[in-house]
Amino acid sequence: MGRDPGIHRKRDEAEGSLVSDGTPIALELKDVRKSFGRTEIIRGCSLQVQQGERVAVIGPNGAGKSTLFNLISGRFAPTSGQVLLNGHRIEGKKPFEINRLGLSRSFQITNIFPKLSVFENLRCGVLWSLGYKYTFLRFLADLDDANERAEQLLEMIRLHKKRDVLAVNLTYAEQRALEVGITIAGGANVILLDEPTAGMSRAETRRFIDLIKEVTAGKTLLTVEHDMGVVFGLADKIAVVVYGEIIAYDTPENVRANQRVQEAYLGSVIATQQAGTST
Amino acid sequence: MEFFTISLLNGISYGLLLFMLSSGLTLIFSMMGVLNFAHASFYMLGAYFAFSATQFLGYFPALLVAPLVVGVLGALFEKYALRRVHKYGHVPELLITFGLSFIVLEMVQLVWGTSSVDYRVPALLSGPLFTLYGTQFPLYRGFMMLVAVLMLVAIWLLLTRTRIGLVIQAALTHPDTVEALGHNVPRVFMLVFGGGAALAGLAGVIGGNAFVTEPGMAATVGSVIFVVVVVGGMGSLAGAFVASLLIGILQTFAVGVDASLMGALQVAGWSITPQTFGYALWKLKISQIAPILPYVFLVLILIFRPKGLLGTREG
Amino acid sequence: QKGETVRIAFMDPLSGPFANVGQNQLKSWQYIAERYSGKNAAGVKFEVVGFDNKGSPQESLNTLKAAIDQGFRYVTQGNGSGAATAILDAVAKHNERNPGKEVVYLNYAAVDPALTNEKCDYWHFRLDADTSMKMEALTSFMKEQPKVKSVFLINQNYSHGHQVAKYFRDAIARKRPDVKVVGEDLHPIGSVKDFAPYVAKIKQSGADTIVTGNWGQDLTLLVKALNDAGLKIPMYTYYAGVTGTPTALAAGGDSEVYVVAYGHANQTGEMGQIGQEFLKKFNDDYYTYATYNGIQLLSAAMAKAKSTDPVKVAKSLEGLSVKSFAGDVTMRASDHQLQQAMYITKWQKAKPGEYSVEKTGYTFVPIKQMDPYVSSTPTSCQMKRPSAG
Amino acid sequence: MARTKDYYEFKPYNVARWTIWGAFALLLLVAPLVFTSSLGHTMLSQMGIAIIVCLSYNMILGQGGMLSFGHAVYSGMGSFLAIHTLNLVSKGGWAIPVSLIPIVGGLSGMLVAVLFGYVTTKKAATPFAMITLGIGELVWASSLMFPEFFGGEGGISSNRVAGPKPLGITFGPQIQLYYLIAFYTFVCTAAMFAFTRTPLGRMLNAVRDNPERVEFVGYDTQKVRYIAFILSAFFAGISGGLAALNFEIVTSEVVSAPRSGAYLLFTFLGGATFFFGPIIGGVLLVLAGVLLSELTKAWLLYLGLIFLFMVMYAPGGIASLIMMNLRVASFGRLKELWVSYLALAFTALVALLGAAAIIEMVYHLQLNAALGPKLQFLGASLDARGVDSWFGAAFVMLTGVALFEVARRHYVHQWDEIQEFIEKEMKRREAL
Amino acid sequence: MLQIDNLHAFYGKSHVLHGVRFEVGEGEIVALLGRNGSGRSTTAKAVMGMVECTGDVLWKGQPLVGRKPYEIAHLGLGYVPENRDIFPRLTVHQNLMLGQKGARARKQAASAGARGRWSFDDMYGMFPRLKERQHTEAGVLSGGEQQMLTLCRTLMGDPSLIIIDEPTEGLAPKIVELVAEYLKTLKSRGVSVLLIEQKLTIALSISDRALVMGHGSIVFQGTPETLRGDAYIRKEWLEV
Ligand SMILES: Nc1ncnc2c1ncn2[C@@H]1O[C@H](COP(=O)(O)OP(=O)(O)OP(=O)(O)O)[C@@H](O)[C@H]1O
Ligand SMILES: Nc1ncnc2c1ncn2[C@@H]1O[C@H](COP(=O)(O)OP(=O)(O)OP(=O)(O)O)[C@@H](O)[C@H]1O
Ligand SMILES: CC(C)C[C@H](N)C(=O)O
Ligand SMILES: [Mg+2]
Ligand SMILES: [Mg+2]
Repeated sequence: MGRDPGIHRKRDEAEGSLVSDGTPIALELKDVRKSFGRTEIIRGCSLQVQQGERVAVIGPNGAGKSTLFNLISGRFAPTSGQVLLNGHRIEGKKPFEINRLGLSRSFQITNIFPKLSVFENLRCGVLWSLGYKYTFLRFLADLDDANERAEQLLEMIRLHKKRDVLAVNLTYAEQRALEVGITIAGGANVILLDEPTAGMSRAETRRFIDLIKEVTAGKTLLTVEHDMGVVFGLADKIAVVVYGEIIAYDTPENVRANQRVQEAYLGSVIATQQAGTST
Repeated sequence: MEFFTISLLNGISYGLLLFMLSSGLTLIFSMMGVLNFAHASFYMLGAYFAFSATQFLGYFPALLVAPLVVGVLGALFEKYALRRVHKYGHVPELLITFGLSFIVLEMVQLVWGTSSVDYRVPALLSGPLFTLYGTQFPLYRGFMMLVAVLMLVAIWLLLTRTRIGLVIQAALTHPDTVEALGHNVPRVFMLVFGGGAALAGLAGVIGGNAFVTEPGMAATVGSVIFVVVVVGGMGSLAGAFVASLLIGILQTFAVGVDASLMGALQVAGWSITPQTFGYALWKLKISQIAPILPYVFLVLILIFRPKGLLGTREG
Repeated sequence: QKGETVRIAFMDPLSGPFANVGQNQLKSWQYIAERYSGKNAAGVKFEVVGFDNKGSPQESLNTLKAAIDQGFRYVTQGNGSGAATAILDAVAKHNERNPGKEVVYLNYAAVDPALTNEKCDYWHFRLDADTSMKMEALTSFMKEQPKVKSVFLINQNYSHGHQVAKYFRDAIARKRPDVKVVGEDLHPIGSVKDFAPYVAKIKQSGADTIVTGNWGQDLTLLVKALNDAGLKIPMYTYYAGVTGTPTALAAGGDSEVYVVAYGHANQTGEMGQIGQEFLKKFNDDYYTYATYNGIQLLSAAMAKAKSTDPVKVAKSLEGLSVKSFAGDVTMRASDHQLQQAMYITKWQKAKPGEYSVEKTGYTFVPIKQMDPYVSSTPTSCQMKRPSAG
Repeated sequence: MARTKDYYEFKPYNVARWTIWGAFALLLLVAPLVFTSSLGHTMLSQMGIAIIVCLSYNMILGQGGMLSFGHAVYSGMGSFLAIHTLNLVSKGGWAIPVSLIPIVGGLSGMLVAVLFGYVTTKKAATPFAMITLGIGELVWASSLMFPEFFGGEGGISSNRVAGPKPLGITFGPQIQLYYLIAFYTFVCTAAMFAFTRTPLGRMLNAVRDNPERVEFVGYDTQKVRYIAFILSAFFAGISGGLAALNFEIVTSEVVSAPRSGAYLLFTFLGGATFFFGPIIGGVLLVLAGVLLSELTKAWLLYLGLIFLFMVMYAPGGIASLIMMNLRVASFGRLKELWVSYLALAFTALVALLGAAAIIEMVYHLQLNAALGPKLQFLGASLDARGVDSWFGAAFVMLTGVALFEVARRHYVHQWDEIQEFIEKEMKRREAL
Repeated sequence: MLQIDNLHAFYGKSHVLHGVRFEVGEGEIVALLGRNGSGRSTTAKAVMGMVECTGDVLWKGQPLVGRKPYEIAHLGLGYVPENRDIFPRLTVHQNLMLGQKGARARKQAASAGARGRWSFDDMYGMFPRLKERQHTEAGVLSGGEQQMLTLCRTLMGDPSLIIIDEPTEGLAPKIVELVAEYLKTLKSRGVSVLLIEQKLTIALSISDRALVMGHGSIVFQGTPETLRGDAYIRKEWLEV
């Protein structure tokens, strides 16, 4: 059950294109830039993601993928440019405001509530979206919908056996799963995952990708990945970020064929193999 | 002009004294993340040790011996107590220093009694340094300023010319990794804590006779030195220095300002009488709140610039 | 009554920052009690037991409860008007709610005038002179000092400091209208580390005299700062004689300090003897002379009442006069404020034979003694006396 | 020992929970019948008050991770406003029943928190701690500077026998007041416990653990902290109001830094990681304040030492010690330990006895040397100048320490073995 | 150089390594493979003295068990932890500075015959990206940059043997290649490498020998070729 982001909609801020080929645009970046001090890290990114699309963001280390996510999700404010979520400008808003508008993200470096149990972690993710806000006049135990949803999530991320274990005591892979669990808990319909499978073994990765597919069905998904197998298996479209710019944004096939992408990122493996040594 | 010059001198010298008191705390606070509530107790110990040492050795040897002894005590405390609670986080660290401050206080009273001791400025350093507009500037104050500046330089060199600072900051978050890179982390921590305590001890040697050496002396400087460290910005020695001077000067000049809100309002045409609601507040003069201005300053700084004057991060 | 033991609960800080004062005063009480046990008008024995109230009003209430539980019917306290108010109030309520178990409170040092004015209570008896009385004495002395022309008032910013300033202005306006107050400062209590700025301000004001009610380190630091700056002007004080302060004063060098009090260190006769013996026994100065008056008054009242019952003793204490070390003293019935002689003493190097205060080589020499009427002030007290008595 | 902190939670509506609350209520009811002296009654009253304030402090410290150095501001302002209200009542101005005065205190504490909390809770961690330190110092300093409101040194006094007296309850006798306090203690404890199980209570935990992530699940961390801070101040204010009724005098010490420090220390000593820890802390606060100082002049030294050792060896406070043993008990192995505990207690007592005798002699020499070298210590008479006494005390202490060490080694061994067993057992159960 | 025999390691009460035994020779690259949780990282930590362990670890004949990590580091062992333990609040450059050993340790190493092999410039030359970011706080570096930094930081200590735990984790394919190249350079400069890896292809392409670990002990030792050829071992111990 997703929730209606329209509840929080502020009319006066709504602007921009809603439709390109019939499907509404869930997320749009317009010439977004970000500098830290004097270095410009994001150098004019524009991007349109349609509702229900899965987009993989790839690019070399330090290209600015995580930074881009941070800009979208409100961790940082862009230096200039616009970010639109379902047609509403969200740049410069606080993370919680953006979350309430229906966007949720996970982190590259695990970011959970270490001293709460797995179940509590998930329930924390659920509460706001079910409208419980800051209430202190109702017992958690009586919030049947929240509890039910948290239990469901437990099953989904396959941690039901660890329901009452403190998150800090989970293994790394379990923590990663929990990280994603918290992210999807609020029922946001735009989801950003930053290297969700980092640190997992092949097999775990495979299982995990299936899980992600399952839990994000019908939602808009952006994910940063280095594992090309995963990327090509998961994504409808791929955005290639190099040095703060999106140099390509296309279907996997086209991206694979793209010359610049080859040079900047993918092809290197093949290239170096041909060239032999390259010190 | 006369008042201004003398106040400025007073302000600077008081500021330097504050710096002397808080430099060790800054060192420990910024590098180890420990809010050392016993810092003022080390200051007190310094004064008492100096008092006793002066009787046997004379003042100048005491100037060396007392801080050393305090430093060793600090290092031992780090080694046998503080280190054990480090893993539990900041609050237990803070509480254990709290406990220590009680113990030091009681010990001091046991050894030296409950009233003040007769610890005097040595004859060599008493008397005026110069006279300005008929007001003497005491030689001892000059000496105090000199020592404070020397302290600043010494710590500065230590931090910039050695990697101790880096080792500690890194060890705060990743002690194992730092050790694996070949640094003896526990020893560095011990040295820093001991060093910080020694600095407090030195301040005690110098402050003890400039002011009064008595069991209450720790409590009186206790919280204001935190203000200096926080206002300056955690992790910033230069910040502490600037903050000390600023607070010193601010406070000194505030004593001279007899303006009040009532005055301001009356100028604006409001009449305030003893019957007006909140009269006590309106009639309060700036000079009356001078000594608590640092706290006002602290609250304002944290609200508007939580990094502190020269700090780089919050908390 | 003869041979009975009267137990007095002493409640003052015995630990913490003011422990030195409390400890000394407890010893003073115990010493005097022992000295006059059996050898007094009523022939009773006295026993003084210390309770640590840590200087806190709330803790005082606990110690009071503890003392009453243990059967004490006489309590004494002095350090701090806050605790005094609390005890006065609690004793009043206790006596009202527990008839037959009345308690008498001897206040030997808390000097807030309110305690014998608007807050006065039948069960409370003050042995010290209050702030207004001391100021009467002090200004009477200053009246005769032609040097005094412009005064700077520096005080701690709390009720005692406020009162000192207020009573000084009142009294001096009556006695020496020509004296000008050229500056006044109130500073937070106990939090000034450096008095140099205040000294600069005093100097700038052109004052030739300082009047201060400061005590503890607020006083010693002020004196030190004055010496450091070379500003040698006379200072009129209340509390230069309190434990620790003389030592600090001595370390600061020569300065002209006057103290107003109801006693002094260079007494002759029995009082001088007590001082010497106390010094020998405890290696400490005896300066809480009110303990002497307290025991004398109690025993006289007991003799008069022929009983140690607090209700009777309280009644006979009213208006009672006894011989003290400085003439007769009277417990004024209207407000239970002891009327006694006052002294002005001056801080100076001790000559041979003079009492070296805290072994500093300095002493407070009496330069003026004033009869009780000089310092007597009117009271606004409307004493409610128990109907039975 | 530290690793055994495990997740602990009351299961909803279980028998244990009813039993515990029932027992708590019963304890509150019968306590004054057991301790009947008037000192006993005041102390019990004060314990109730301290329990509320420590629990309220733990709402922000333990549950919200906010280290405050100025909690006394809120309880203290509650006290002041409550006593002013009480005075109005006794002047016949207002007709509020005395039993509701604590609520007035609570609302006042809350109001002050609305004001100050707005600035303090904008920040977390150290900046938060430092702002509270600053505000605490400011309020404390002001409390002496504005005698009009704070009553100067003498404070504000009042008489609690005032206003309407339903059923002839005047609250004059301490016992009546005690039951009022006990009632409030029970209700406030229940309310604060309930708070931990509400959405806001849970989010407060989340904010403590990882404020950043909280922002990404839709919550404004500042607001969470702010509301919790205000609620905590409400309970602090109630306790302040009760204190005003209990003492019938309020002086500036109630807003002082040492008071705030005491709340922090004792909450921690009781155990900040468990809900019931501060209850223990509150009880100890009163015991230490009233009784310890009666027993010995060296009480501050003992207090300092207790803190030092507690922080070093049981950083979870007394509550964590209890919980660890309960865990052992729930695996049915506590009974093996009681001999060890007896041995530990006995040897510790011996060591303590020796050490205390030495400490007392030192204090005696320093403070009361003039009263002669003899002093009474627990019925024995010691000679502070005599070699015998020193030798004897040292001997007792050293024997105690040595035996304690033997007992401790044995105990640690046993304890480790049991913990190992428990871990295995838990793995096994998990696998089932 | 490094000889390990009968090594057992524990996390508290849990017994993780059960008698590990292998050697690393001078100038050799040895790959240590295995599934998640098989105990490879623990082996590395045990060698560095960072976990409780028993058994024999000999380094140039000296026993290491029971020594403190910094002492072990002084003897010339370097360790690159798996979880990118960069020091987040120090700049990149300061991170590298911490890689250098203290003056006394350097003197000690010099007298033992070691020469400084690596300088800041070498590091910046190797990863120009780091040079660009050298005055940035390391905490804000991208994941991959942090990985490079950890590697370089350890090299600054001039180790004779470097233990690298999953160096290619989170690195883009291009950088992975680069790292592989650099490991070879290390070897050519006479540094031995114990490489803990997940990515079989890379590990096998650069290593001289491969070890496979399973359930806390070594279950295979041999050349990369044998391992490639040994379908059973691969299936049983490496794939899932
Ligand atoms: N707060 C910041 N201040 C300064 N520089 C920053 C900050 N955050 C990120 N950067 C810089 O921005 C660049 C991009 O970082 P980002 O984390 O977005 O990379 P990435 O594409 O996610 O790489 P990776 O795949 O390695 O995670 C890096 O060089 C990093 O150092
Ligand atoms: N700090 C710890 N406390 C308890 N057990 C641990 C700890 N660290 C690791 N373990 C356990 O030790 C075993 C070996 O872990 P290790 O990290 O050595 O594996 P690895 O082979 O490096 O796997 P990975 O691919 O996950 O890095 C695992 O079962 C793990 O659960
Ligand atoms: C020094 C401290 C008590 C806390 C520190 N600023 C931190 O949160 O990391
Ligand atoms: Mg990234
Ligand atoms: Mg590993």
